[in-house]
Amino acid sequence: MKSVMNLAADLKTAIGIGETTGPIGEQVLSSQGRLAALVVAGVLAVFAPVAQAFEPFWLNILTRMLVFALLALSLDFVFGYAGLLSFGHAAMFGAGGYAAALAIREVTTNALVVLPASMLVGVAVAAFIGWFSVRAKGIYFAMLTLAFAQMFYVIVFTDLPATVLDVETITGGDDGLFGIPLYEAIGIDFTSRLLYFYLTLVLVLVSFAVLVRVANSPFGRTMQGIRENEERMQFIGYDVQRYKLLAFSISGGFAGLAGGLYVPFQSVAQPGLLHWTISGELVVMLLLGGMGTLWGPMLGGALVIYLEERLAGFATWEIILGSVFVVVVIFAPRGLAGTLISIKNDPRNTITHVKQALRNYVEKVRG
Amino acid sequence: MIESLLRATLLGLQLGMTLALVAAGLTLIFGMMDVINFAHGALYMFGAYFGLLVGESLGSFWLALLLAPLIVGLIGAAIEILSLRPLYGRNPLYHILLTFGIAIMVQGIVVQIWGSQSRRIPAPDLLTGSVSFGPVTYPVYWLFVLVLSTVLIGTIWIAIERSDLGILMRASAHDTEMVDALGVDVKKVFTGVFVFGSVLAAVAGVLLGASRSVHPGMGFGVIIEAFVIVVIGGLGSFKGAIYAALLIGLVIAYGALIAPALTDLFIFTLMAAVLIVKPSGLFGATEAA
Amino acid sequence: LGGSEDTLTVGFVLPFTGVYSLLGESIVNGFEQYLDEQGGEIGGQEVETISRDTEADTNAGVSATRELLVESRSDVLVGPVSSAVATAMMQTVENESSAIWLNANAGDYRLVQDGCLPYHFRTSFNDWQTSAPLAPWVYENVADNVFLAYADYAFGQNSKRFFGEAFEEAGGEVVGEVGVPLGTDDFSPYLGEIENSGAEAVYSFFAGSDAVNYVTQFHEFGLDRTMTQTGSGFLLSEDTLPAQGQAALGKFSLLHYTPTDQSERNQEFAQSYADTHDTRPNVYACQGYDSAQAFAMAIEDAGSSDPDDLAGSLNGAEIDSPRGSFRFHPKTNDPVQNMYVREVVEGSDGPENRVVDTLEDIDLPTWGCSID
Amino acid sequence: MTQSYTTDPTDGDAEPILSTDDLTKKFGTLTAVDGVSLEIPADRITSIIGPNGAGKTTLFNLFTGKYEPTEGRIALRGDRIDGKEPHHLVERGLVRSFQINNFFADLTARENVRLATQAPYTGFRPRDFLAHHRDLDVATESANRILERVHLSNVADETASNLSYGQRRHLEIGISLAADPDLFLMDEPTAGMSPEETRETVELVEEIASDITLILIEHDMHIVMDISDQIVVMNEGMVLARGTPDQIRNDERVQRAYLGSE
Amino acid sequence: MSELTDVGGENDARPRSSSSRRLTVDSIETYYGDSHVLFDVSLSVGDGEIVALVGRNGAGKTTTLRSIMGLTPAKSGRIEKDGESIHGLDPHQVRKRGISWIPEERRVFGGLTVDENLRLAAHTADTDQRERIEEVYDRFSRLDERRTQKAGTMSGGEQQMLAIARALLGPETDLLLLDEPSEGLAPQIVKDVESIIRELNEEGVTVLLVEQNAEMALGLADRAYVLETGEIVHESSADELLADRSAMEQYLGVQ
Ligand SMILES: Nc1ncnc2c1ncn2[C@@H]1O[C@H](COP(=O)(O)OP(=O)(O)OP(=O)(O)O)[C@@H](O)[C@H]1O
Ligand SMILES: Nc1ncnc2c1ncn2[C@@H]1O[C@H](COP(=O)(O)OP(=O)(O)OP(=O)(O)O)[C@@H](O)[C@H]1O
Ligand SMILES: [Mg+2]
Ligand SMILES: [Mg+2]
Repeated sequence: MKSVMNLAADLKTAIGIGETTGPIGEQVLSSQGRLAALVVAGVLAVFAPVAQAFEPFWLNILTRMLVFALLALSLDFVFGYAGLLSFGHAAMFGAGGYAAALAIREVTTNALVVLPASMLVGVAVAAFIGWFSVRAKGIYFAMLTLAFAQMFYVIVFTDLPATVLDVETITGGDDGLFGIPLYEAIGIDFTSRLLYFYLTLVLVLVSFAVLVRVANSPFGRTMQGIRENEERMQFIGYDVQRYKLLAFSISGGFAGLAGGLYVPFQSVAQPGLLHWTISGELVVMLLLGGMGTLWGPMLGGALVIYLEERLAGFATWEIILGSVFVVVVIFAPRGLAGTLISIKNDPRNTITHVKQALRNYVEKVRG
Repeated sequence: MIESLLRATLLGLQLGMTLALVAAGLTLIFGMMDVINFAHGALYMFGAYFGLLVGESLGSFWLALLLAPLIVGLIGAAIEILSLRPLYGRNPLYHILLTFGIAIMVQGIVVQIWGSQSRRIPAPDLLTGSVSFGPVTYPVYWLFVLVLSTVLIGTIWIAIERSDLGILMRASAHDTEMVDALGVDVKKVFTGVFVFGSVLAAVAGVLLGASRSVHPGMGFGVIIEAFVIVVIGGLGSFKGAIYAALLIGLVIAYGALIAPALTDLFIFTLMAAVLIVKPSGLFGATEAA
Repeated sequence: LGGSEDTLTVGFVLPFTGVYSLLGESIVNGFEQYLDEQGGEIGGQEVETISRDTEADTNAGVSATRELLVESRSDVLVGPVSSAVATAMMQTVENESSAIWLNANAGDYRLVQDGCLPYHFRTSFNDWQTSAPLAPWVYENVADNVFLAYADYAFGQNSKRFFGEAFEEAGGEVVGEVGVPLGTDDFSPYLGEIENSGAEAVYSFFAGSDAVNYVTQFHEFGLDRTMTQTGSGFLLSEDTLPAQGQAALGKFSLLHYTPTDQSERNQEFAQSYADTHDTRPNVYACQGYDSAQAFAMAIEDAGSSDPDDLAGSLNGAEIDSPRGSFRFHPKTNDPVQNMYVREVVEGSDGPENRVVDTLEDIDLPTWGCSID
Repeated sequence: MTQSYTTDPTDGDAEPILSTDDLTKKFGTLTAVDGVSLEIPADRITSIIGPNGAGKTTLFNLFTGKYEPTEGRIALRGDRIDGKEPHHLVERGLVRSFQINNFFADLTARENVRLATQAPYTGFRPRDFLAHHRDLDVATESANRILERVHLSNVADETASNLSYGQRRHLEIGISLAADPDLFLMDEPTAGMSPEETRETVELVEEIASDITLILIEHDMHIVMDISDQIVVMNEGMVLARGTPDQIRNDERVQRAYLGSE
Repeated sequence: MSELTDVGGENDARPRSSSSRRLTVDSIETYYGDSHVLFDVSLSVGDGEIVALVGRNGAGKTTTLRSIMGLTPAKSGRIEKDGESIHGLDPHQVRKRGISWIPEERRVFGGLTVDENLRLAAHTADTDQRERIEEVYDRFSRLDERRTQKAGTMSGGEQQMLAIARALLGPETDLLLLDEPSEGLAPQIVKDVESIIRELNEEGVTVLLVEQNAEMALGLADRAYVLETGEIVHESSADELLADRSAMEQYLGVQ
């Protein structure tokens, strides 16, 4: 029980965040890391027209991967980095998505208007949920966020707003809102798949840069302190609840942005966006990618989407996906990020590490 | 109106007691081992499917009720020893990823073996038909489920309250290492508790598998409800889980009378309200242990 | 990959995992059975099939559709099962305009009303067909008043509305209704409401595990003694009957296909299906089979795989189906077909549907759509 | 029943910085703190002693806002503070230190302290989100000053978990000092320490006390008698006696209840 | 190397013969993860002795006890109880060999009542312990008064009593490992604890006592070891160490 009460506090020891990003005192994302991020973005940008020419479908997968990378990033900022175990991020994602759908339908397709609106709605929903939840700790916080997210889900699914306001439909109920067109902005028409991909890529990159920056700011440092030791931060003089609420809202904004990018791309906003399974899947992406590193979960998000996309044709894909999770958690507990870093730091000993992990496993099972 | 209320109350109690069977294991496993077991729903589903297998191949509901939980208990032991044991002492979040993975796998396995069609365990002839209390007709089998699960829960409750077992569980939740140093083989106890929880979930699976459909979505369907119960009751509290299960059972049953579409909204609002007022659930241990 | 000159590519956009996977598989089985009958070729061209899982999830469905159209360059889409997925697919199919779409199950009438897409052909049914035509029959043969119980989502709501309107139009009375959330396990509170209404009959729309739970509990709570259960065919279909067992006996439902139908065309189809799959075909298999027939007919008639040509050929065309021949409505591309009232009776191996009445010459609404 | 002596240390020129009035805290049926009325003189060291379970820690928890009093009032320089949240109290100059290991084990000593010195300089303005945390020079400078004060300058860049036991205690005190307190509460700062580290800590405590008010809970009588200006003896939630070390040493009831008759 | 001469020098302080040794720890090396904490630590406790293990903070005293209990198993070396190896056993198996551990900070089960704490400890015995529990209550009257109080709400001294009482129940105990029993206790209670340890020893329980309060520990003990950064640097009779002011100052910082 005790350890769940302060899950956040021992994230570091258990997950070895300290080892994946260096001690927490260090910079989130070294200059080397920045370079790597730019290179990845550059490669994607160059690859896109090639994909467009030969395998246009790749653009679809890539765009979806990017959107979920952004969503995983937004969650990692509060969950891995600030230690607030949100199990309700689907609410902000969905709210941003629905906001975009409604705005596009009723107001404008201008991305410069709609996307900020999605973000704002994400912030508002997060602030609402956060207001009631930040006082709870650990798993109870998780459960509160889950509860609120499910309430939003039911509200959208049953189209409660329409019933209350006595209009025919607002959220479209279980069907959702469909036929949502793509954006245009500053004279560019993003209905081309390639341009939409670039739009997404740029926004994901900018979001990443912003969140890395915030993580390294005094605010970010404070959040880390709260993750490590909330009570102590209080007695140092920080208004801990306010910081948590703010971090949660910031994260909600980016989740809302992800929703705003996703819905027009898919052309539908449907209640499933808010369902707890999305939140659950997000947590899986985080753990798989390597919590607290910001970039690891982005990889995790992209990978899970890729796997789902590619394995979906197999009858046994659930078994495969499930086994991947199980194997990762037992043998590579620090996720992709941790594994990549240990390979980078010590490429020659990779085999030894693998053997060691297997031996440890057998030993533990024997007891 | 009275009839509807009576019927809803009966359903709520029955639902509550069967949910309690699922939630009890979940809360005990969490309380002792710090494991947030997403695979618990999968074990419940396995219970139903093995019940189906035994029931159809041996033609006896009673054998199904006996054997399926045993099989699931073995599976539970395998899960605990092979996958959870290497993770103890690590952050409990890993258990979420692990058991989430297991739950997905189990769902895949069930579809592979049994397909995705809805099925039902044949209820025993002895318990078919219905009885009437005044204007209310109620199936005998449902009453049987109510009685049996109440008896089971009651027995377990008494056992936990009376015996050292309950003390042991609460102590392990608090300080596993110390319990070990007092001479208790905590590893065995952990395996035992996990198996026990699996067996209870499987019993619920078999019992309900004969009154509602058995299908591959049932595992994920029950798990959130069970979590809600465990959280409302207070993580790790057996007593809390039982009260909360009854509460949720009644909310579902009465909710169906008032606004069926909003039942989930009621449930989650209830949970949020409880947590806002009592941040560690109705009977949860507060931080000052 | 698909799309090359001398092969035809069929893209299945269907659920292969989750609760609807049986439906997806059956549709594929039906489709492939027809292909086998044709030696794997249509119009002299080889046929390649590609399956993408929709998991009955809208987003997955949209992605799958896009992948089949863009990456696999399918000449025809077959699917989906769920109307929500179909609704979400419309935009993509319209944007790409690269293939015709044989809707092998999704029955929501709004696909016609809102979409009215010339590429969209229903080889299955629409939700009006499986509800409204039953109403006058029930009024004449069963009861003067009914209670409506339905799964509370678009399809269920549409069905109960169509039935209710038609029933009142026929002169009957609707005494009450109750919407039940999808995935409900325990119907007893709703059954109480149904019983208390005192209606002579109930019309219900439930499917899958809901149908199993509803029908068995209807029986267990003794409602059979006082009222007659009727419903759309999915309430009592081949995939739910084994689990419903004795509880299903004596209940009436309406559908466009019944595997036990004695027509020669159907016996042939059913026999050859049973030979390969060891089981009787269900309605989904028939819909898959007819999708293949429709595709073959279009290719042969149009002589190309251009979607506009194919659509032109199919519009108004007639298909010789095991369910009895049907044709695509010239304004909506919905199937104009016979509907069968069936009753569940004890068969050679368990309860089965037996046709008790055939409703012919049903005039379909067009909901303002006018394709031609 | 409180024993007060004519030479009450609060009678002097010092204004009371903290005062309580009939302060009571109940846990269910148990009254942990029972009607305590106290005045803590400014710029002095006050020690609270008493048998285990007397209510000393509970009193601290009331002062620092961890618990709300069941009855009674607490005032800091005349302003009521009961029921205020900890961070408000810190802003008003009241801090507490913790048992060992209540710092940020993976940060360096400097970062640990800077986290605390940065608090008054950060808020919710844009640059608090976008500037680099190391660029907050004021915070770094005052962190360095504090490290100096607690004799940790030479290990400023060591990670806290690598510090020796005594150094950790110093760091812990340094973090609290970073908030620039007027009133500093310390609960058993030398518990479990070896004699040598106890001595170092006591020295540090005395140094700090030069310009702030200190309240100490301590079981080690040598230390208590040595450094306190005032001693408050608690028993069963109540104040049994209050006075200078000499007065307390000679008080019979204190002998009986706490020191054990020799 | 002056420390080493210390160790070898005091022959008369060595335990009498290996057959009467309750506990033998022979050159163990212990790690927490990668960090090496105990270096070649050897010590022994004779039947019926009270042996003190003293040293500065972080010297490794607690770790030594944890290694004996199997909580933090030693990587190498030998640990024997009554001539039989207990190295590599799990803590619960070690407990069944008659070794009881009273940890730093007591670690009573705060959420359980006093009675439940005791019942839990008694639970693993092969024999019926109801009478033993009553005996324990007779000895610790403070606990008797508080049978139904939650242990977490008791004061430090009472919790210490409970921790000792708990160690006496369950499988028969003949070796008690005590870790800083005086920490955080009021002076009077320290005296109570002292006399309990003495009584127990007179009843035949062998004691290995870890203390910061060197004066108390050495006053109680027959022999003493001094641990410094993971190594044994001194071994002698307790009185001798207590009398040797320079050693006291050098090793323990006592002035
Ligand atoms: N959260 C709580 N719930 C219930 N009882 C409590 C709580 N906190 C303290 N108590 C009780 O209040 C009384 C006073 O405890 P407190 O911790 O203040 O004593 P103390 O004087 O600090 O003792 P020690 O010197 O042993 O630390 C004790 O009997 C304790 O058990
Ligand atoms: N769980 C742990 N992980 C890593 N290092 C540890 C752990 N516990 C103790 N250590 C380190 O091992 C060394 C020995 O610690 P130990 O607790 O045995 O000392 P001790 O002599 O009991 O000290 P004290 O008198 O303070 O209790 C110390 O340097 C300590 O920092
Ligand atoms: Mg205290
Ligand atoms: Mg120690």
